[in-house]
Amino acid sequence: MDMLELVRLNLLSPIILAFVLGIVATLVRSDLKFPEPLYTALSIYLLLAIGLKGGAALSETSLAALGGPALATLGLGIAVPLWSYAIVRRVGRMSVADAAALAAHYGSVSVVTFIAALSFLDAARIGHEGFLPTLVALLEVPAIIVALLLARLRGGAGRGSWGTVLHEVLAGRSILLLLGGLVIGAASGTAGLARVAPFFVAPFQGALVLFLLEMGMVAARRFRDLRTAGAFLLAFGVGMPLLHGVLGVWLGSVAGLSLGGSTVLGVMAASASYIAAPAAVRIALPEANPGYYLTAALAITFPFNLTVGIPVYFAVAQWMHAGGTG
Amino acid sequence: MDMLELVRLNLLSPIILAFVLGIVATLVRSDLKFPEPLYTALSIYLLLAIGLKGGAALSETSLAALGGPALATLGLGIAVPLWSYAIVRRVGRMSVADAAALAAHYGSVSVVTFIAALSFLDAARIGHEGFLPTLVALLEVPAIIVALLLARLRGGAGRGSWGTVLHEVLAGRSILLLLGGLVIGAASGTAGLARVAPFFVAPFQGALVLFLLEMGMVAARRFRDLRTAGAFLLAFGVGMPLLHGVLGVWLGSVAGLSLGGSTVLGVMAASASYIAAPAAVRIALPEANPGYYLTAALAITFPFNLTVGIPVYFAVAQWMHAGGTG
Amino acid sequence: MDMLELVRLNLLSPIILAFVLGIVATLVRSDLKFPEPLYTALSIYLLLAIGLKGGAALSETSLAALGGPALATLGLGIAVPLWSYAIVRRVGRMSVADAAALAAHYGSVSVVTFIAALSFLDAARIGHEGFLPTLVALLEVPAIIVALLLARLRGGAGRGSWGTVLHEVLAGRSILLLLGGLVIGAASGTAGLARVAPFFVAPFQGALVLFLLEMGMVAARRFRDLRTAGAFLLAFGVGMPLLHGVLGVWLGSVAGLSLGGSTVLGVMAASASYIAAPAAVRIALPEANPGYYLTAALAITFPFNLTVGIPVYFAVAQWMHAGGTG
Amino acid sequence: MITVALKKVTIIAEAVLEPRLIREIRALGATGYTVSEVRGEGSRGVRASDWEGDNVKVETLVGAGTADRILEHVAATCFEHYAVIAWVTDVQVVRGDKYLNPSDREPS
Amino acid sequence: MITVALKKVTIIAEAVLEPRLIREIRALGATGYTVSEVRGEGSRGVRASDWEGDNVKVETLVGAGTADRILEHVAATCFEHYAVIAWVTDVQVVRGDKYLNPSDREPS
Amino acid sequence: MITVALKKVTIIAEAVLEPRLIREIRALGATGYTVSEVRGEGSRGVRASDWEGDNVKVETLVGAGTADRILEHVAATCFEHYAVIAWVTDVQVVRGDKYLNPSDREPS
Ligand SMILES: Nc1ncnc2c1ncn2[C@@H]1O[C@H](COP(=O)(O)O)[C@@H](O)[C@H]1O
Ligand SMILES: Nc1ncnc2c1ncn2[C@@H]1O[C@H](COP(=O)(O)O)[C@@H](O)[C@H]1O
Ligand SMILES: Nc1ncnc2c1ncn2[C@@H]1O[C@H](COP(=O)(O)O)[C@@H](O)[C@H]1O
Ligand code: NA
Ligand code: NA
Ligand code: NA
Repeated sequence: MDMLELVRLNLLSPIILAFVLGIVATLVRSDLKFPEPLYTALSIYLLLAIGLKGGAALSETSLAALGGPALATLGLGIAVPLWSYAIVRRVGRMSVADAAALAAHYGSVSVVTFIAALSFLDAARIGHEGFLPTLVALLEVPAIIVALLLARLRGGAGRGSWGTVLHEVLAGRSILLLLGGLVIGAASGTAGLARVAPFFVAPFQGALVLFLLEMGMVAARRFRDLRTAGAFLLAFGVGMPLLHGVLGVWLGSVAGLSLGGSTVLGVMAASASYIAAPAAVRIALPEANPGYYLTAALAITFPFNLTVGIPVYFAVAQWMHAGGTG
Repeated sequence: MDMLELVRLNLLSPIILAFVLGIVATLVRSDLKFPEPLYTALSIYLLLAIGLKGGAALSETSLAALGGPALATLGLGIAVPLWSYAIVRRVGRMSVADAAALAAHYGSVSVVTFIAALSFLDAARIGHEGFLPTLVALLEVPAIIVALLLARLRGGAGRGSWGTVLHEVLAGRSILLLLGGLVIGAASGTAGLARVAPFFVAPFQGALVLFLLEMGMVAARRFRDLRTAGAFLLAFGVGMPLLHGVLGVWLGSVAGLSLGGSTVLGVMAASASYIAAPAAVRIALPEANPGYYLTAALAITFPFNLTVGIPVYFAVAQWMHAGGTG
Repeated sequence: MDMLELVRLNLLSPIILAFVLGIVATLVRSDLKFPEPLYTALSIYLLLAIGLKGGAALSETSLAALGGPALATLGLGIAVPLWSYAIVRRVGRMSVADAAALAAHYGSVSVVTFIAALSFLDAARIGHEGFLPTLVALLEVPAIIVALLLARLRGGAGRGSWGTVLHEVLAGRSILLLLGGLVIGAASGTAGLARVAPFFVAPFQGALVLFLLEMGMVAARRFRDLRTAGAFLLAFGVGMPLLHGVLGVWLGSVAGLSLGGSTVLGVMAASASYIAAPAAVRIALPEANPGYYLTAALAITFPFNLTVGIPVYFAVAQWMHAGGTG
Repeated sequence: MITVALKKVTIIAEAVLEPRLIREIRALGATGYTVSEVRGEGSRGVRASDWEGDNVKVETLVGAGTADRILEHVAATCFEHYAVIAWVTDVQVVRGDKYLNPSDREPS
Repeated sequence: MITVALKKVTIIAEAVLEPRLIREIRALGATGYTVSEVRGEGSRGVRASDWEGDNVKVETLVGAGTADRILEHVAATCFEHYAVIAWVTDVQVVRGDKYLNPSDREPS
Repeated sequence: MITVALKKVTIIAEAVLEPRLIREIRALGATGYTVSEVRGEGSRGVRASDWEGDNVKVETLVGAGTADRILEHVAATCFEHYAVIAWVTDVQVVRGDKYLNPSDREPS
C-alpha cells in the first residue's frame, strides 16, 4: 500500500471519523455532552482491556524476547525528556517549569494513541507482538520523573514532596489499571482471557469509537488556545512526534520488534501523555502553564498522530524493514 | 400471523416487558433509579448505533432507491404539523403555543419507537430497507420548524431568535449523533461497520432493554399528569398515531418501500418526538405547557405505539401489500 | 481436583484477581475512583441479567423440580436469622439492635457471591440447575423480616412503621430487578433471551470483573473498621458462612439439587447480604451500628466466601454427592 | 430589586434519609426543596452504606418559623443515630412570599 | 484575613435554561460563575423535560449592583414560564475585588 | 431552636487540589467537610485538565478563628497558580459546638 492509501485507510476508519465528529460537535456548539462518568468508565475499560490482553500475551512470551524492546523503551523514557527540555528552553525560550512540563508529556505516552495504532495495524492486517502493552506501562512513568527532577535541579519546581509526586505517578489510575490488567491477564492466562473476551476484546473497537468521539470534543475545546500558543508550540507539537516516531521505529527494529511492533514503538515515542503527565505536573509544577502543555499534547500532537502520524510511522517502519508487506 | 398473535409476539418481547417493568417500578415507588449518565450514555449509544448501521447500508444503496421514500418522509414532516395544529386549535380549543407545541412533537419522530419497530420486524423475520435511519434524520427536524413558524405567524411565540432556535434543532445531540453516525457508517462502509459490530450491532437489543426500562419509569412518572390532561389530549394521543400510522404505511407503499419499510414509515409518522422537540419547544415556546405536550407524547402516544400501534401498522401494511407474508 | 487445586483455580480467575486489584488500589491510596453511576449501572445490569437467565430457564422447568429446593431455601431464610440472633446476643453479648441487624444480613443473600459461585462452576465445567436465581429471590427477603420482627419483639427497634419497612424490602431495587428479570425471562422464553444474549449473557463475566474491582475498593475501605470490630465479629464473619455453607449444601442435596446446585445453595446460605439488608436495617434499626454489620458482611464474609468459601463448599458438595466429578 | 428575607435551611445527611427528610420538611411547611449529591466526612467514622451515593444535601427556602420547626424536628429525630448536619442561612429571595406558608406570614 | 463583602446570587432553574442564564449573567457583569446539577420540587408540578438532568444551580459572586441587575433580569424574563427560584446571600470573599466589575466599584 | 453561629468556608477549586485541600483544612482545625462536583468559568481561560471532573466545591463549617486560618492558607498557597475562589458565609448551626475545635472556643 502506498502512503496515500494508508492515510485514507486510517482516516476512514470509524474511530478517526468519530474523533472528527467530536470536533464538529464542539465547533457547531452542539448540546451533545459526554457525562463525566461515561468518560471515566470508558477509560477504566480501555486501560483494563489493554492490560488484560497484554498480560495474557505475556504469559506466553519468553522474558528473553521482552528484554531488548523493554530496554529500548526505558531508554526512550529517559532520553526523550532530556532533549525535549533542552529544545523548549533554548529554541522556545520558555520557563524552566514550562519546559519540564512539556518534557514530561512528550517523554511519556498516550494510551489512546497506542490503541489507535493497534487498531490501524489490525485494519491493515499487520501482526504485532502481544506484549506491547507492557512497554506502554514501562514508558509511562520514567519521563515524568526525569522531567520533574530536571525542574528541581534548575530551581523551577515549586511544591510537593517527592513522596507525594511519586505516589501520584505510581498509584495513578492509568498505571494501576494497566499494570493491574497485565498481572491479571498474566496470572489467569489465555484461558482466563477467553472467559472475559466477549466483554474486553470483541467490543473493544466499538467502545473506542465512543471514547474518541469524546476525545474529539475535548481536543476541540482546546483549539481556541491554539491562537495564544504561538508558532513554536505548533512546530514543537508536530516536529517532536515526527522525530520521536522515526527514532522509536528505528529502535524497535534494532531491538528485534516486528514490522507492527516497531510501528507501535514509534507511535508510543511520538505520542504525548495527557492523563498521567498532566495530573502529576499540575501538582508538582503548578507554575507551568496548562495552556501550553495540555494544548500541545491534546490539540496538536494527539490529532496529528491520530490522523497523519500513525500511517507515516508505519511507512517508515515498512521502509526500514526493507519492503515488509508493502 | 393474525392480529392477536402479532400483538402477543410484540407484548412478550423483552423490550416491551422491560418497559412494563419500568412502569411497575414507578407505580410501586421502588427505589430503583437510573443514574442520569447511564440514560445519556444509552441514548448516545442507540443514536450512534442506528446511524452507523443506516450509514453502512446507505453506502450500498443507489440514490434512486432513496428518492421516493425521502420525498414521502419530507412531505409527512411538513404536512403533519399543519393539520395537527389545526386540530388542536379547532377541536381541542387550546392556545396557539400549545397547538404549535403539539404539532412539533407529532410531526417529528421518536427514535426509540422507530428502533422498537425494527426490533419487532426482526422478531417476526420481516426484512426492511437498510437506509431507513436516513429517513428518521429527515423526519426529525422539518416539523419542528414548521410548527414554530406557525406559532410566530399566529403571534404565539414568545422568545428566542430564529438563529438560536434553528441552532438548537440542527445542532441538537440527537440529529448530530444520527447524522454523524450515518456519515461515519457511509464513509467506512460495511467493512468499517464489521469492526465495531460486536459493540454497536450485536448487543443492541440488550441495551434497548435497559433503555426501555428507564423509559417505562419516565413515562409512568407522567401518568399522574394524565388526570389533568383531559379527554381531548387522550383522544389526540391515540387518534393521531393511528391516522398518521396508516398514512405513513400507505405513503411508504406508494413510494416503493417493502412491507417492512412501509411498516416502519408508518411507525415513524405515528410516533411523537420526545427528545428533539421538547428541547426546542421549551426554548422557543416557553408559554406552551409541557404538561400537555410531554404528557401526550410520553405517557400516551409512546406506550400506545410501543404496545398496540406497531403490530397494528404492520397489519395494515400486510393488508396493503396484499397478503405480504401473512 | 483436590482442594488446593480448586482454591488455586478460583484465586487465579479474572474476577477474583480484579477484586484483589481493587483492594490494592485502596491500600496504595490510588486516585482510581469508580463513578457512582457506573457502579449503579453495573449492578442494574448484573441483577437483570441474572434474572433474565433464570427466568428463561424457569420457562423450561417443571414446578415440581422447583418445589423441594424452594422449600429448603425458605427454611434457611427463616431459621438462619433465628440462631444468628441468638449467637450474637449470647456469645457476642451485643445489643438487640446489633444482633438483629447481623441476623438480617447473614440470613439474606449476597447476589454477587452467588454470581461468583456460578462463575466458579462454569470454570470448573460443573453443570447446575438454571432456576437457581429464583432461589436467590426467595432467600433475599424473609430473613430481613424475621430479624426485624425479632428486634421489635425484644424492644430493640426504634423507628419506621411496618409498612415503610416492608415497602423498603419488597420494592427495593435488587428484588425488583431480580424478580422483574425472572418474569421477563420466563415470559419471553429462551427465544427472547437469545435476542438479548449478546448483551446480557456473553459479556457477563467481563462486566463482573469491573464490578468486583469496585467491590474490592469498597471492601478495603472497610478494612480499617476491622480493628474496632473485635474478635467475636471476626470469628462470626468466618464461622457463620462455614456453618451455613455446609448446611446449605446438605439441604440442597437432600432437596434433590445436583452437585452444582447444592454448592450454590451452600454459597447462598453462607453469604451475607450487603445491598437489600443494609438499606432496610439502616431505616428500621437506626440504633444498630453499621460499623458492625456492614464490616462483617463486606470486609470479612464477602472476601472469605469469594476466595476460600466457594471452593470449600464445592468440596463439601463433592464429598456429599459421593465422589461427584472429582 | 425587591426581595423577601427568608431562611435557607441546609441539611446534609446519609442518602438513605432522603425520602424521609423530604416527606417531613414538606409536612412541616416547606413549599419546595432542592437536593444534590455530596460526599464528606465528619466525626462519625462509620458510614451506613457505601452504595447509597454517599450523602445528600437538602436545601429549602422557608420562613423563620418553618425553619425553626424543621431544625427542631431534624435535631430530635435524626441526630442521635444518623450522620446529619443542619444549618440556617439568611437569604434575600426574589418573589420570596410565594415560599412562605400561612404560619410564617402571621407573626411578621 | 482581609475579605471583601460581595453578594452571592443563586439561581435554580430548569437545565434547559443553563446556556441562556450563563450568557446573560456574564453580559450583566458577572466575572465568573459556578454550576452544579441539582433536582427538586416546587410549586410547579410539571417539568419541561425528564431528560435534561433536572435542574441546575448557578452561583455567581458579584457586587451589589450587578446582583440587583441579575435578579431584575431573571425575574423579568424567566419567572413567568419557567421553573426558577433565585436568591442572594451576603458573603465575604478572599481577594474579592477581582470579582467586581467597574460599575460595582464606583458607588462604594 | 438553639443554634450556634459559625462560619461556612466555601472553596471552589480545580479537582486536582481536592486531596490537598481536605488534608490541609483538617490540619487547620476543621472537624469535617462536604464536597460536591461543580463546573464553572472565571478569569482564567485555561484549565488544568479536562478529565479531572472539572471543579470541586469544598464546604466546611468552622469557628471564626479556624475560618480565618483556612482562608489565609488558601490565599497564600493556592491563589497564585491554581483556579480557586474562596468565601465565608455566616450560618447558624444546630448543635454547632461540636464543630468547634478548642482554639475556636477560647476567644469567645
Ligand atoms: N464541619 C463540617 N463542615 C461541613 N460538613 C460537615 C462537617 N461535619 C460533618 N459534615 C458533613 O456531615 C456529614 C455527617 O457528619 P457526621 O455526622 O459528623 O459524621 C459528613 O459526611 C459531612 O458531609
Ligand atoms: N422553597 C424552596 N426551597 C428550595 N428550593 C426550591 C423551593 N421552591 C422551589 N425550589 C427549587 O426550584 C425549582 C423550581 O421551582 P418551582 O418554579 O416552584 O416549580 C424546584 O425544582 C426546586 O429545585
Ligand atoms: N464570580 C464568580 N462567581 C462564582 N464562581 C466563580 C466566579 N469566578 C470564578 N468562579 C469559580 O471559580 C473557578 C476558578 O475561577 P478562576 O480562578 O477565576 O478561573 C471557576 O471555574 C468557577 O467555578
Ligand atoms: Na512519547
Ligand atoms: Na410523527
Ligand atoms: Na445467607
